[in-house]
Amino acid sequence: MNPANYLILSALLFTIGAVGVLLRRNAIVVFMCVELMLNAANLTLVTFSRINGTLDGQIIAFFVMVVAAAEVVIGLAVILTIFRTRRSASVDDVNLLKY
Amino acid sequence: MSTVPMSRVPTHPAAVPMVTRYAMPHEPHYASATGIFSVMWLLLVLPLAGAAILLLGGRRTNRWGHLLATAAAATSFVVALLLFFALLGRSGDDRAVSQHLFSWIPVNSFQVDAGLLFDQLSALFVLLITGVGTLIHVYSIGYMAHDPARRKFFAYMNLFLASMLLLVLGDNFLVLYAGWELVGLSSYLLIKFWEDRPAAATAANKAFYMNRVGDVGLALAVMFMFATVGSTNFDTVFGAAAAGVIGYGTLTAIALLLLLGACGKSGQFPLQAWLPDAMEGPTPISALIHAATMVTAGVYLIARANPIFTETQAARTVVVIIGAGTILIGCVIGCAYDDIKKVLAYSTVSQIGYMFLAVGLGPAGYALGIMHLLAHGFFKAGLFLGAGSVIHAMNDEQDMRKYGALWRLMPVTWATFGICYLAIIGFPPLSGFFTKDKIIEAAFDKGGTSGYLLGSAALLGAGITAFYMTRLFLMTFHGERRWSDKGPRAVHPHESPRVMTGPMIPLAIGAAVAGGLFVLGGSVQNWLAPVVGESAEEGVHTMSPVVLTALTLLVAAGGFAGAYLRYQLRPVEAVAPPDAEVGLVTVAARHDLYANTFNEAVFMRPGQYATRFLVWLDTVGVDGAVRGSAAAVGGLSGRLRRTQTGFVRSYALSMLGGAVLVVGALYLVKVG
Amino acid sequence: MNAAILVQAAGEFTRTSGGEAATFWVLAPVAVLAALGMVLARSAVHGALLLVVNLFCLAVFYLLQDAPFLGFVQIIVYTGAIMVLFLFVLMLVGVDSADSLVETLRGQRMAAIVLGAGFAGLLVFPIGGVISGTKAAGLAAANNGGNIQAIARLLFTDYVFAFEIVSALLIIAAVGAMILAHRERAGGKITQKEMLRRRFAAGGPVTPVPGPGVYARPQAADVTPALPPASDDPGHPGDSGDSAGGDADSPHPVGAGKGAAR
Amino acid sequence: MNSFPWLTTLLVIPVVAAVVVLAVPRRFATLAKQITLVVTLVEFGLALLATIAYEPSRAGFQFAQKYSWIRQFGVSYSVGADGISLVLILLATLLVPVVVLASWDEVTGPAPAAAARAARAADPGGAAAGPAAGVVSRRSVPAFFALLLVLEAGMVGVFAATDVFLFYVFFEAMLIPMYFLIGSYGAVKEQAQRSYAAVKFLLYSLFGGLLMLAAVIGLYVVSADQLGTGTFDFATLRQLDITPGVQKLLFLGFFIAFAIKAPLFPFHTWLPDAGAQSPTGGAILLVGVLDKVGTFGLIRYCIPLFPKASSYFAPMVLALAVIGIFYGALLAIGQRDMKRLVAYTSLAHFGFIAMGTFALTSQGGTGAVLYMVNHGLSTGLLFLVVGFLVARRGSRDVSAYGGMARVTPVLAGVFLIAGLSSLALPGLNSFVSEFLVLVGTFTRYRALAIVATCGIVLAAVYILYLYQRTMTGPLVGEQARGVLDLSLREKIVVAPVVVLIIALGVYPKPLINIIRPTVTATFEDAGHTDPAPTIPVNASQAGGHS
Repeated sequence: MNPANYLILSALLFTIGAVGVLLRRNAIVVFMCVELMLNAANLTLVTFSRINGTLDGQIIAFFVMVVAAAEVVIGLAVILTIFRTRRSASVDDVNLLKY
Repeated sequence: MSTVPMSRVPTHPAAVPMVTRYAMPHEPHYASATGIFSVMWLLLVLPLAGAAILLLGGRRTNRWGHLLATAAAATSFVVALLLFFALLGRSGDDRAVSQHLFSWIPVNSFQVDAGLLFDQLSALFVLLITGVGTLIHVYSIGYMAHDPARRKFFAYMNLFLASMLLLVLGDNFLVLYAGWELVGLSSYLLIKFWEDRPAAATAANKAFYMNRVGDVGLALAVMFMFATVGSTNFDTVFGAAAAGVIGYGTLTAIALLLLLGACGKSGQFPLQAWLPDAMEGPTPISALIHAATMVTAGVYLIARANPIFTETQAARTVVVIIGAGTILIGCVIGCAYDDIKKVLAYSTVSQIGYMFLAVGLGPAGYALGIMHLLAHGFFKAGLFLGAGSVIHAMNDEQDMRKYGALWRLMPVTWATFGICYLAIIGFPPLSGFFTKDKIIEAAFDKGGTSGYLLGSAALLGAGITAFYMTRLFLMTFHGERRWSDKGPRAVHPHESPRVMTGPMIPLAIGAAVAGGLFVLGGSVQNWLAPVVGESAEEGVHTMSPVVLTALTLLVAAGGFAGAYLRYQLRPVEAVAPPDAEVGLVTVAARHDLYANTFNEAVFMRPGQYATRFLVWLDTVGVDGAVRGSAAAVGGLSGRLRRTQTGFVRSYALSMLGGAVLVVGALYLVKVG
Repeated sequence: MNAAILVQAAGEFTRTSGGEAATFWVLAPVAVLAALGMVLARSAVHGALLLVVNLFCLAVFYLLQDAPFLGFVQIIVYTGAIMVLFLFVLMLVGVDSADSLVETLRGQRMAAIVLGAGFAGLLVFPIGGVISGTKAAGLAAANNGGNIQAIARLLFTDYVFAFEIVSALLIIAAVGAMILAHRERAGGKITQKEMLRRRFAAGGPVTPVPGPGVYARPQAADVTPALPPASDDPGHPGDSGDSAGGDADSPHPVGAGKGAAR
Repeated sequence: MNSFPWLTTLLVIPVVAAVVVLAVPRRFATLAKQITLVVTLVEFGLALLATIAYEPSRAGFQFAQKYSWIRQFGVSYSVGADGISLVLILLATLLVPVVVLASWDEVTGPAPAAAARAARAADPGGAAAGPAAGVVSRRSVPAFFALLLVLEAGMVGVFAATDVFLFYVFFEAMLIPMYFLIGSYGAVKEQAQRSYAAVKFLLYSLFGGLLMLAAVIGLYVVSADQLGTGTFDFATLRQLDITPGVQKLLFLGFFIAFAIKAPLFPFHTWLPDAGAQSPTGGAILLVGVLDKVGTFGLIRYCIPLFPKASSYFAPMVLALAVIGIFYGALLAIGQRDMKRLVAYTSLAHFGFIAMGTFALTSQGGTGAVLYMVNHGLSTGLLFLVVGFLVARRGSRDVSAYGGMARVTPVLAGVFLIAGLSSLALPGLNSFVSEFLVLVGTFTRYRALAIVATCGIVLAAVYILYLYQRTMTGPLVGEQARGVLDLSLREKIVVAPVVVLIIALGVYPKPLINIIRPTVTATFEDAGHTDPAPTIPVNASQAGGHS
């Protein structure tokens, strides 16, 4: 099967994730969309790994997963902290840093 | 435009002397200074050192400063005499000695040396300057005895002498120009000597400005010379001019620019307005600078540059027109003033007009102009010193209408002043008679309508001169006394101390006999011939000299008679009649023929408006553009700032936009 | 070992091209739909579950593409650990707070969709055009001796520094999360005694409040026992001593609002 | 002698000294001053020795040193001196000790006794002087002198650099100390205007500098195209054959930077602000030396690097220069603030310098370089004297003065000498240079030179009008009676400058001999030869038309 299909799929998923980040206000959902984008990227990495016949893509995808895990941990902690102080998980409510 | 590679120009100018290869009618040949002439530089350095010591020495030199300055001037005079006699001892063709001091401005083809030239022309000037200068120094010892800043005064006087000597001794036009401007500086310093008087400061500035206008002309003339012949040395320039290799247009341009310089320095139309104002300076200064020496520098310049003027009829025509015009302007205004120094100042203006007229006549007149200049140096200095003596006696009153009947009280002043007065109106056989008469004669001899016109102007000037000088003399020394030795404005006129009257006597003697000596056997004319060329051929007379002399005397007598009738036989009002009661001409003359009004209206006011406008333009226009663009950037960034809403999703949107652009660009690049 | 057999089985299954295509064409729409659903779902919990579906699909794709290690890590770490973490935080934050989907930023939704479409178009069409004919080199050679072994070999040789750094990163992240989530205690540690004193001093119900749906009665054993009336309020003769002073609503059952609403 | 690293030594000494001075605690301020004075004097002595060691007749850069700096881009630390840069280094190192001595008490205000005297003599604004004195005392003295030293190093570096990139680095580095000198040590009572002036100065200069950077990079690219490897080495870049179109663009990049720096009309509006708000010492170095970097750049970089473009743009530059001469003069006449006035006179002088440079004759060029030195001296002295006046009376407004010559005759005398030098009186230094500029221009652009010559009348007007308003007439202000004349320290400050002004007017040959060969070579290499006299005087040189 043509591996390009995976790439196209991952492009679609990535775009959906990106649009989701732009559309959703719930910080946790935004986060999930980011995860989706990361995974889309991972899919391309794996696909490229297969296309090229080397395992480096998979290794990098693995690293991405680890970093994503770290990111989720920190990100969720941040969301929690914000939620505690502001009683809201909407990213639109956190807009003091402006102008 | 042809070019020469610069590298071919010798690095050391002294190593390769300028060789001029023209067959010239009178090729300048300057012997290098040896023997006694090797001390030529002392002429300059003595007064300069005097000035430096006095200025740097400060209060320590207060007690003996004036003596040192006078001694410096006198020593300089002695040196000048020695050099003069040494010059006499040389043969007629070999009387031009130059001394190369050092290389001043050597830049490739532009080589200017600091060099001095002592020839027949400069010798006469050096003698006049140091001689009259020394006398005036002596006089000032008395005149400035009570001035707290006397030391500075003498320092400036010495500086002036040095500058003036540099002017007449320079062997190229740039050194002459240096002297020219330094003379202007000294004059500025001396005019504003009493600088807490605003009028004095203003007058000094005015003098400097107008002189500067003239200086522009001189500077441009020097540049023209360099651009044309590649040198500013007298010998090269004159050689080229005399050889006729310089185009007529260029030559005329140079001559006219020189003339502009001369007009500025000599107070000739249209730059005459500063000279009367300059009378704000102490009277000895008026005598030294504004009568005897500095203002005659213009005449010197034209006489010095005679090879140029000889070749250009057009420029000479302008010179004579200016000369003749200035004679009349000076005379007419001189009749209207009651301020004794202003009358003398305008008299100076008009007398220098005579000299310009003379030198403008070409080879026929150069020597005549110089002769009149020398005679004028004597009698005008005498007149000013006499005036100073009177002013001194009258508690600094300068209004002649407040004088009267002083002759008994101030006999020496009266006598010396009288001789000088007679000399200026051309009373035979005093000096003015000979020199002025010659000029009038030469003017008529020019021939044609222009000759008649110029001659008539000069003749008329002689008459008016007689009128206003007689008026001055009578109002001052004769008639009723219009002052009081009692009351609040009491004055106690008295003869001046001997240190002041002393210098007046030799000047009076000079005024009396100089003219005769000069003319006798054409001594000055012959002396100057190697420099300014042979005088006019005898014989081509428009009018018989005898008739003309008689005519001149008659006209002068008429002027005298008019003044005598008006100011001796009828009482003089102590207050000048108001403008409404006098004629239009008098009103105009009282206003300097509206020269100041004209200058103010045409130069000063528009200048002020231009200045104000430019200041406005600079702040609002040029700087406004800068600040405007700054404000625009500021405003724009203020707007752009608003896009930072704080909403993460907006930022993410723009990131996506950026990603789209990047991918699009990559795509385009790959495809393209 | 079970895992090894599973890996082998997955490998065998995916070797056949036809099988791979079938799996792909079944799961790809599922993945896309799940992703779309996650973005569009009002409830965050639904979104999270849809994401799990999506991630499962991806895990299968990894397996399909000779990356069994990644595929299982995906399932274990992502769908297992991370998504649980998500749900956990969702519970903390409040499950039933359904997101309002009304857009507040003007033009945001339109711009996002247009840009997204543009971005997808830019990504899809060039890729389709450029690499439509690409043949995969395949990982048979690289995976010789086992995918996990091969990855391990790389990880501990070429990528060992990156590996170490990433592990440090993980630890830092863990510590960071602890610091972020930690709330500084105001004052000293509160002992049990102190806690009890406070509860009584506050004057509220001393026992734990009943769970939702419990219709509390004053007679009930698990309800705050009657206390001496804190006030001489005559308004509640029948409920005397039912509540602490001032708490006028306390006679109603806890969670009564909910019950009443039903 | 020539193997000694003169330029590097001159560069390093002030930097080291700056660090030392900065380390001096504030309560030992006098020590900081003394160190600075000694170091700057040593620096001047070294510069003088270097000048003696310099051989004017030898072509090319002397005392040259070259070490690779950023190898990847062909940037090197390379320094060297030719006639043009040497005299400017000499000027810079001369003015710095003068400035140090002149600024002795400026940062802290005068010593207590003198302060009390000044307070008594001060304007009705004496009330304002009190808090102002408090403001002054918060300024760090060692930092001020350290800034001066850093500035000196920058100035030496910018003139000594023979690597275009290094030149750019120094060009920008000089801005930093100057920015702080204006912003932190400027006019005491005018916080807002001071900051405004400092920022304006910085932004203007940065703008120009960035344009120049672009052109410098452009040069690198061109050299990489032609030579294979890019270089910033000036001597190598001179040999490039750049196409006219590219030359024009690169020329403009350099020219605008230099025109802002110099400044030429219409890029000048930062100068009056900066000049007025600077401390006296800062103003002297700013106008006396820093601005010379602009005019120096014109003759050192614009003409040799872009010969065709400089011929092409010469008429336009000359037009700007002549406009500047009149514009600066007229604006100077219209100013009421003395420091602004002096700044505007500089605009006129920079017009002359630019004119001499772009007349592309050896006289004009030599005159222009000499003018740079002379202008540094004369305007430096003018700023000094104005600074003395302001320090005495606390006002820069001309109308606050009048009749000062009576109470401060020596100050008035020095003022007059400075002014006369500024208006180019023969016998004083500026005359030689101004006349050379004019005569050099005249041989090629006659009409322009004639117009420019008329500017000397305006020069007389602005100087003497200023002198008249401040020094002559009745004394203005009762408290002016108590103003003291120049102190011994101040006399020592002005004395060397006055002596040089007179000496260089009478005998400029030593300087001309250093400058002339370099300028001549610069123009000849760029293909500009002097126009010959229209009438060949010396028959042996050309055929002769007679």
